[in-house]
Amino acid sequence: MNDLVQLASLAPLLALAGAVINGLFGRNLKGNAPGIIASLAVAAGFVLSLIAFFGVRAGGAVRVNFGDFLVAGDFKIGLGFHFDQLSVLMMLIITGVGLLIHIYSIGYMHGDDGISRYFAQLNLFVAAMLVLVMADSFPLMFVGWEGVGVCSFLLIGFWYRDLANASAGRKAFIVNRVGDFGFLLAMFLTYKAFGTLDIQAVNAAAPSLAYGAAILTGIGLLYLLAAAGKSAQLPLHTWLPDAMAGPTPVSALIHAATMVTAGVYLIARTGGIFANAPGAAATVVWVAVLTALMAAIVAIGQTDIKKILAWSTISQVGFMVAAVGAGAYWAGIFHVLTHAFFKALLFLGAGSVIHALGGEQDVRKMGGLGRKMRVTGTTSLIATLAIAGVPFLSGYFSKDAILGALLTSMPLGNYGGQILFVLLMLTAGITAFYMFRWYYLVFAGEPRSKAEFERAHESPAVMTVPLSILAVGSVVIGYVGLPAFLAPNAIQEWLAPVMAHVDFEHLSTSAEWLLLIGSVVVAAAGLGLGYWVYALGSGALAKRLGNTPLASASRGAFGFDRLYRSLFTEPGEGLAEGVASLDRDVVDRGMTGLTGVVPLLGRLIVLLQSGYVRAYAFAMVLGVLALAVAAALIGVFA
Amino acid sequence: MISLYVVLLPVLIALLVLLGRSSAALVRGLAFLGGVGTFALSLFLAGSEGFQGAWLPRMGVNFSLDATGAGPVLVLVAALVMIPTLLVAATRVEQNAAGFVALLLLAQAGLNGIFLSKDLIVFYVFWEATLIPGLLLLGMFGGDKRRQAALKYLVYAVAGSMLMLVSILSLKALSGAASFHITELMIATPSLSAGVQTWLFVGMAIGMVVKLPLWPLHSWLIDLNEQNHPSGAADVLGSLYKVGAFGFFAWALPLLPAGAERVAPYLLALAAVTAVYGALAAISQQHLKRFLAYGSLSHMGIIGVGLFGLHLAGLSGAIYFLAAQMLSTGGLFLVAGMLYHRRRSFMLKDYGGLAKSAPAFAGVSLFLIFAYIGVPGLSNFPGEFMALLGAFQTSPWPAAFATLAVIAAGVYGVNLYQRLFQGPTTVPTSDLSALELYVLVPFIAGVLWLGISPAPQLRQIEQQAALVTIQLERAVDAADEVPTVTLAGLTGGEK
Amino acid sequence: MTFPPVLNIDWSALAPALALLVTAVVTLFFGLFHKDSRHVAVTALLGVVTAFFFALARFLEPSEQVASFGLRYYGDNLALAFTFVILLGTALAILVSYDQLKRQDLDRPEYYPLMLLSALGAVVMAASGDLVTLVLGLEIMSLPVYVLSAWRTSDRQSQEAGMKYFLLGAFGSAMLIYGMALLYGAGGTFVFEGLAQSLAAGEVTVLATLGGALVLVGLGFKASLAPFHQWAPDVYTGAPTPVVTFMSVVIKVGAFAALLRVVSTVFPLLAPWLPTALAIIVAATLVIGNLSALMQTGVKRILAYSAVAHAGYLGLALLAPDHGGVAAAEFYLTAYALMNVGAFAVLSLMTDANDRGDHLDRFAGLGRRRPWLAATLSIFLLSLGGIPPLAGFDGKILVFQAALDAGWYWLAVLGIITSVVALVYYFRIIAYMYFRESEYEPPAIRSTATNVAIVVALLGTLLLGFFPGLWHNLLDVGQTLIAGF
Amino acid sequence: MVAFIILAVLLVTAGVGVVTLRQPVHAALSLVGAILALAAIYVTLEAHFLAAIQVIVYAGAVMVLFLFVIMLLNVGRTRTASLTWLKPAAWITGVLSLAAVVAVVFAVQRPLPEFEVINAALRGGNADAVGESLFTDHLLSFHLVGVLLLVGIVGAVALVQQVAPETRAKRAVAVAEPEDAPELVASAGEAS
Amino acid sequence: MVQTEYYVALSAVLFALGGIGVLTRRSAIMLFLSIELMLNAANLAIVAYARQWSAAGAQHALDGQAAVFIVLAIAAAEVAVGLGILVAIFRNRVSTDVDELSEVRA
Repeated sequence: MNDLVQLASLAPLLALAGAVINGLFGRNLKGNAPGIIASLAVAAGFVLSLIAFFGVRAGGAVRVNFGDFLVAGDFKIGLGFHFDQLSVLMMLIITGVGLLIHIYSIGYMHGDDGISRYFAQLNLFVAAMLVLVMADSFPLMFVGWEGVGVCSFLLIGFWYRDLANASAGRKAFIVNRVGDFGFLLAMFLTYKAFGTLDIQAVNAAAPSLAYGAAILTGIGLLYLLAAAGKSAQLPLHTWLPDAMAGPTPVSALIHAATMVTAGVYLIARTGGIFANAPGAAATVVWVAVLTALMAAIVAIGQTDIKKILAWSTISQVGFMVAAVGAGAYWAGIFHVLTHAFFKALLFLGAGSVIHALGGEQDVRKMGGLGRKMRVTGTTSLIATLAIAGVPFLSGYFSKDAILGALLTSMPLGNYGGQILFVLLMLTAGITAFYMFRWYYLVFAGEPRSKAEFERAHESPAVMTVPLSILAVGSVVIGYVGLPAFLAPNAIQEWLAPVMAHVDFEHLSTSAEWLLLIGSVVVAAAGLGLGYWVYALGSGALAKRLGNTPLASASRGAFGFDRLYRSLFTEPGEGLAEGVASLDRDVVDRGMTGLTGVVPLLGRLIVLLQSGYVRAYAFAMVLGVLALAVAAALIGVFA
Repeated sequence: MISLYVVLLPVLIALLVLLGRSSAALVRGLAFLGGVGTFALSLFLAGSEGFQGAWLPRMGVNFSLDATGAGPVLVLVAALVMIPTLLVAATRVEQNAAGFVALLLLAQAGLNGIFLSKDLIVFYVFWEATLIPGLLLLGMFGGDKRRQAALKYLVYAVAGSMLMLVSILSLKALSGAASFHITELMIATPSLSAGVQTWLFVGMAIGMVVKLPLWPLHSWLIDLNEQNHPSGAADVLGSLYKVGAFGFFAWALPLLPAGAERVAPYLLALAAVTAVYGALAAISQQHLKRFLAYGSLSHMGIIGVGLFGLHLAGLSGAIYFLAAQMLSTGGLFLVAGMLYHRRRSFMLKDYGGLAKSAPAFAGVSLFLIFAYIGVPGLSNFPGEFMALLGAFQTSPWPAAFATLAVIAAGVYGVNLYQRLFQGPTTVPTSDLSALELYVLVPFIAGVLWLGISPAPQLRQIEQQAALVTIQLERAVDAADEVPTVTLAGLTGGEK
Repeated sequence: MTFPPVLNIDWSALAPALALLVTAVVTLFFGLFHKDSRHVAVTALLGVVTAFFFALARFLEPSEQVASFGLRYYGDNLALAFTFVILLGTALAILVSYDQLKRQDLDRPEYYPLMLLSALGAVVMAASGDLVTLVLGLEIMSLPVYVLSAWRTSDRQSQEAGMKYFLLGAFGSAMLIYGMALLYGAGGTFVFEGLAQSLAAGEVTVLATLGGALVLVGLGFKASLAPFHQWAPDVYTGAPTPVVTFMSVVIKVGAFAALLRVVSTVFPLLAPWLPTALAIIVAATLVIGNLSALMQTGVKRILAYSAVAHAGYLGLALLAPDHGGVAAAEFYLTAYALMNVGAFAVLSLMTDANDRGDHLDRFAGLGRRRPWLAATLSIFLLSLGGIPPLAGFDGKILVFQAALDAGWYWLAVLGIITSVVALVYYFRIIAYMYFRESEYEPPAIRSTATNVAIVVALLGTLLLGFFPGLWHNLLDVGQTLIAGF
Repeated sequence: MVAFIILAVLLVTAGVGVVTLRQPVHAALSLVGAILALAAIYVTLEAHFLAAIQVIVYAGAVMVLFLFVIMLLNVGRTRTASLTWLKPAAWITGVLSLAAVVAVVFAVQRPLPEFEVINAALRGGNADAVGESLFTDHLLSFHLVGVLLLVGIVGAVALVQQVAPETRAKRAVAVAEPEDAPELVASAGEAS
Repeated sequence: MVQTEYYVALSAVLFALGGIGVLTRRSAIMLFLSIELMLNAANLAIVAYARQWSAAGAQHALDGQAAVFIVLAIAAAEVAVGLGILVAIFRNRVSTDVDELSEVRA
């Protein structure tokens, strides 16, 4: 079994192979060939992941080492993969959801002249993402970490001829680089603290340091910075809405299902550190909860079908990060899993709509599309309900687990756990509200734009089949993590061996029930409010609400972009300009000026060469005088 | 003996090229032969037997080359880079291509000598001699302001290296070493007092900092790159000839450990400043080559950070980065040359949207840009990572500051790509020609090779890096002993 | 104090000088009957070669007897090494003159005899073991050069050169002779070894020091050390190029040979401040020579100032005669002779019939118009600038190493800093040749003899550069001058 | 002592005359005076042969040569002022140097040997004694003096003689010899 | 007998006068004369010291006197060459003013 698990090491290579084939020979491939090749590569990866999954289930974690990556004396970084419960689960999500999205893309991208480039980049992404989760050391993880960032950059700017798209990609890349900066520093500090960068070794060694040691907190905060960059958490969240410039399947895969959850994965992976650094962990939760709340509010005010989902993603990832920050690693990963399904589904649904409308993305021009697009409409409804936290759908369980964790996490108790719980609960309600708005404006009600409505048609099967599969998943996947007091919590048990231990208060069964019901109430309230505002109020109320300051803040996404522009971008550009002109006008000129002294001196010296014999003789006499005086003074009088 | 041949072969080919200057085909053939031949020799370099010959025996100078440590790695990478560079020179230089090729080959010989010499004077000989081909390339084939740029280059380089020469000569005079061979010197120099070592180190450092280069002694580099021949081939040489870091690594640090320990913190600060400064300056450049020059300056800052952290991993990483940047920076300079070949301009504003009509070109360029900004999995990352990590272990704050350059690198990297290849298509451009593809393939191969499989090279580099750390430890041990030579010895003549 | 008998003469050591003398006389008479100066040149060359072989024979088989005439005429390693350099410089200068005299209308019969006599003087200086012989050698060396400097009598600059050189030279000689008088007063003899023994008692150090200082001034004048150097740029500029080729080497070798002899025998017994004074002189020479050269626009004048600067670098060796400085100076002068003659030889192919046309502008674009000429000149210039692996570099590290071994750190640093300036002005010439274009077509002068001189100089520069050990190993390192007595 | 003082005063006066007298002829004659005074001093220093040589060679030959040239060249006074600062500067430095040298000279005061010792060693400095030294210790120098004089002769002749062609050229222009004229005119033109 | 030092001091005066002459006179002839004065000063010093060195024996003493003879010859040779140059120049310039010989400078 061990050997079979090792076989899964091929998964990223296969994806890479797909990328290389598409990248180098894509121009010679006709029709759907690129998509099929890419999908096959990912499908193979999925199969391998399954093998690994069962292998790990049977025999526990497996490590593979292919030799050294970086060496210098004691500093040794291996080139190896670590298959354990967490990583194989992530691999399954990546390859599974990835496969569906690949297949969907065949339809979605049909006819685009960059299709081979698209699939090459998508495959490359899968490869990088797999490396990220499989890596057994931080540097190798960083390889995948940056790799996915690069692919994200490429795919966001896929339609690069529009400079706005390209700039969105650029922004994503740069903001992610800030996170990478944190990741690098975190690694440096980790090495300083532990003398190794092997993830397992670090996790094992972390408890040996004092609980809450400053260096652990420091490492934790730096990893938080890294996670915030990749997972679009405050304050590095601004790139994700812009990232919607990319093709929708990309948004589904990278910016919903997989890449943005890398931060969650990172924190879960380094649980050993966070479990021993309560301050850092609490910071994580605070950041995450505030992100979730902020993003949920912003999502209300958006009009772009994808941007609403993007903000929703930020908000939902906030849930996950909050969970792992609180020490409920399984809950975070659980939400990653469920979110992968319903958010991918939402995006693909949105993609289907956009595809049907020929590129229209403004929800104000939609409405009633559910009637013309049955599958899309239905599946989107399921996803909407799932994310809103309607009972018995996947989102309900995972969200509930997170809320419970926030309430009961012992370390968090000292850092305002209750407040966080309330805030996140509120966020859950808002989620239901804005998701209802999203669904209603797109699929229900009356069509607001006749022309668009006329154009709409259901997408081809290659797109709707993945939608359906995902819809099924969105319904059923939640049952792997039923609350422990109801049934065996499969995912919690699955992950338990590899997760760091954090103490939780034990809630009584009644409290558990109360919590379950509470979240139902909140979800219902959100949905009901949505129904009241959008379905019944027929716009008037929405308009009135739209005039409140909160609403304009929501529309403006709390002005982060503007703030960053005036706080970082413009001063940064100014700084760059300043340095450039400093270099040109001060350093360069200064150095030249310094050397300019030499010719000046030369000019003076040349003046002495007057051409007069007698002056030359005088110079000689002066020399003699000096020598004679020296002889007299030193030899006679001294 | 291979270490001697890798120095002699390029010289020989250079002379043949000059003799066969009248036939363009012959020049091209010889250029290719020279590039490939040297590369082939370099493949067998590591671990081969060294060469020893008397040179100025009574001054303690022996012509001693040896293929151990980091040298063979650098020679090999440089040889790989030189193949396409020579091809570009032989085909893209309109006037006097033979001269261009010959100068490149001579410079390559000098570089190989720098990397392989084990005698300090021989090292200096190569160090200084290699300056001349670079200067001539700039002056003979450069742009409108080439003369000013050449003068600047000359003054900076020579002023630095001459001071270095004084230190080199004093090193033996003061320590009483039997010869200038590295082993003899390493045995003898720790007996020098820390004060003396500091002065000697400062002397050597000035020469090496100029060629590293670090802020504020870098201006020559910018002008050099801007004014060099538009094919970019000479700029590739420029990126190979940043040998200051190697000088520190192979000579200054192991020979003067006590001095290094005193001076390194200041140099580390300078290096960290350089890393961020270069990256920031790169962001707002409008001229492609100046852009690359500043970016490269930033890399050199990171290399400096790795060196002056005086940590084994940092030292190894810095040298690895030095090798890697030859590929990424060199490749991008050739890309710049190819762009110029199409549009006759280096100004970024004249470009945009090229990816549409030249997808392969865009792809390769993006690949090299990613390598350039240190994306993991590509050549620059291992070195950059280890350099910063190593320095962080000993001096966290400067290293952390230098790491900021990573963010700035992201900014200038994607900015560059966007301004060249993305956006609306202006004028359609031809995609890579077959020749251009052949030129870029070695770079791609090299970038992947160094990015994915750094361990073998790192092990070779480590052998030599260990010398530095051993000497540093010896210096700490020697600190308690009574110094045999004091600073007073430096102030007066023989009485 | 037991000196060897005065009349115990080692003829093998004297042979090179005698050969030169005989050749000078022969050419003098030969010149009367041959209109074509080239035949005379061949004779002169033969004489020089003969002298060279005499010296070589003695060099390879050193005799027991170090000196003749009671330590007044040495046949030791130092004397012979410098004799080689003098003969080399003379031979090359003859080759450069071979065609140029005719072209520039300078071929009068006394030219070669004067040159040979001057070389003879330099040889005597290099071999001299006492002050009187030294002064005589100096005069024999100098007087012909005064005359040769004014050789182009119709040219105002040449006239000016001759007269300036003569006046200042005579002035300098007077200083030297007065210094000699004082040294005699202090030591009771003119023989260096005698002086050294006599001064060892240390009673008359003050007087001897002043005498030594004045000798230093006199010799420093010939060696063009600042502030006694000012004749050099003007004379080099005004004198005919073939003459400059000759004197830039021979005068310098003679002067430094004598200086080394004095510095290594008598100076150690003088007041300790004298080396410091010499160091200051050397420093001034380095700064003035190099900075002034930087300001020039004529190649000949650049080379003139560079000659001054090189005196400064040689001065470093003077300060360290016991630390390999002697061998360093010998090596440096050999290298200097080759590269400097080479540079002047190329220059002589660039000037017109009136010896004009050395302005930098005339060199613009030479790299394209005369690739080989430009390339060789570049090599000579780079060697002069001390770029490895050329002879000049090896010379430079040898003198710097000697100075550092002797503890002259500040001076070495100063020397190095000024070397940077030196490279700038040397490279400026190269930059003109290669980095500029020009409409000017340089004169098409075909001279096989000059070409031979250039090639010999080039090969020497390269050979000495690549294999410095070949020559350096043959030179005595350190103080071997008192050996045996 | 008295003789010394008288001669010293004479010598210095003559020396000052050489340096200050306006007319070259006067200055030259002043130098002759100085040389004669020196010769007399040589006598007081037991150097009789040298005194004789001094008078014969210097005052006789060299100074006559000088006077010839002065007459020949008809050296007059110069007109334009240049380097006016040099005169005071020269005197100051001269006097300072002199002071330094004298201080050094007097720093080493040695007792004069007895007259008998001097006489025994110098033998009155007669030709016999000086000749003995010249032909033993100074044998090489003596021969080199011969070479030096050869150099002087050849050099002087070479320079003075070579002017002749140009003088001829001028004459040639005057009588307009057709075949040589153009070339010679050219060189004459350069000369002027 | 007068002490040697007085003779040497006298020679120094003569030497200084010669030097001053070189610096202050403008005619080349006068410079020649001044230089002759300097050489004679040197001779005077040698002769004075020769007498002083009688103490060390005839060889040492006569060494000096012989040297004076040689210096005389040197002076003569210098004068010959110097006057030769002067005459040659005078043919072209009709002036012996050395300050006019200042075209080559800087």
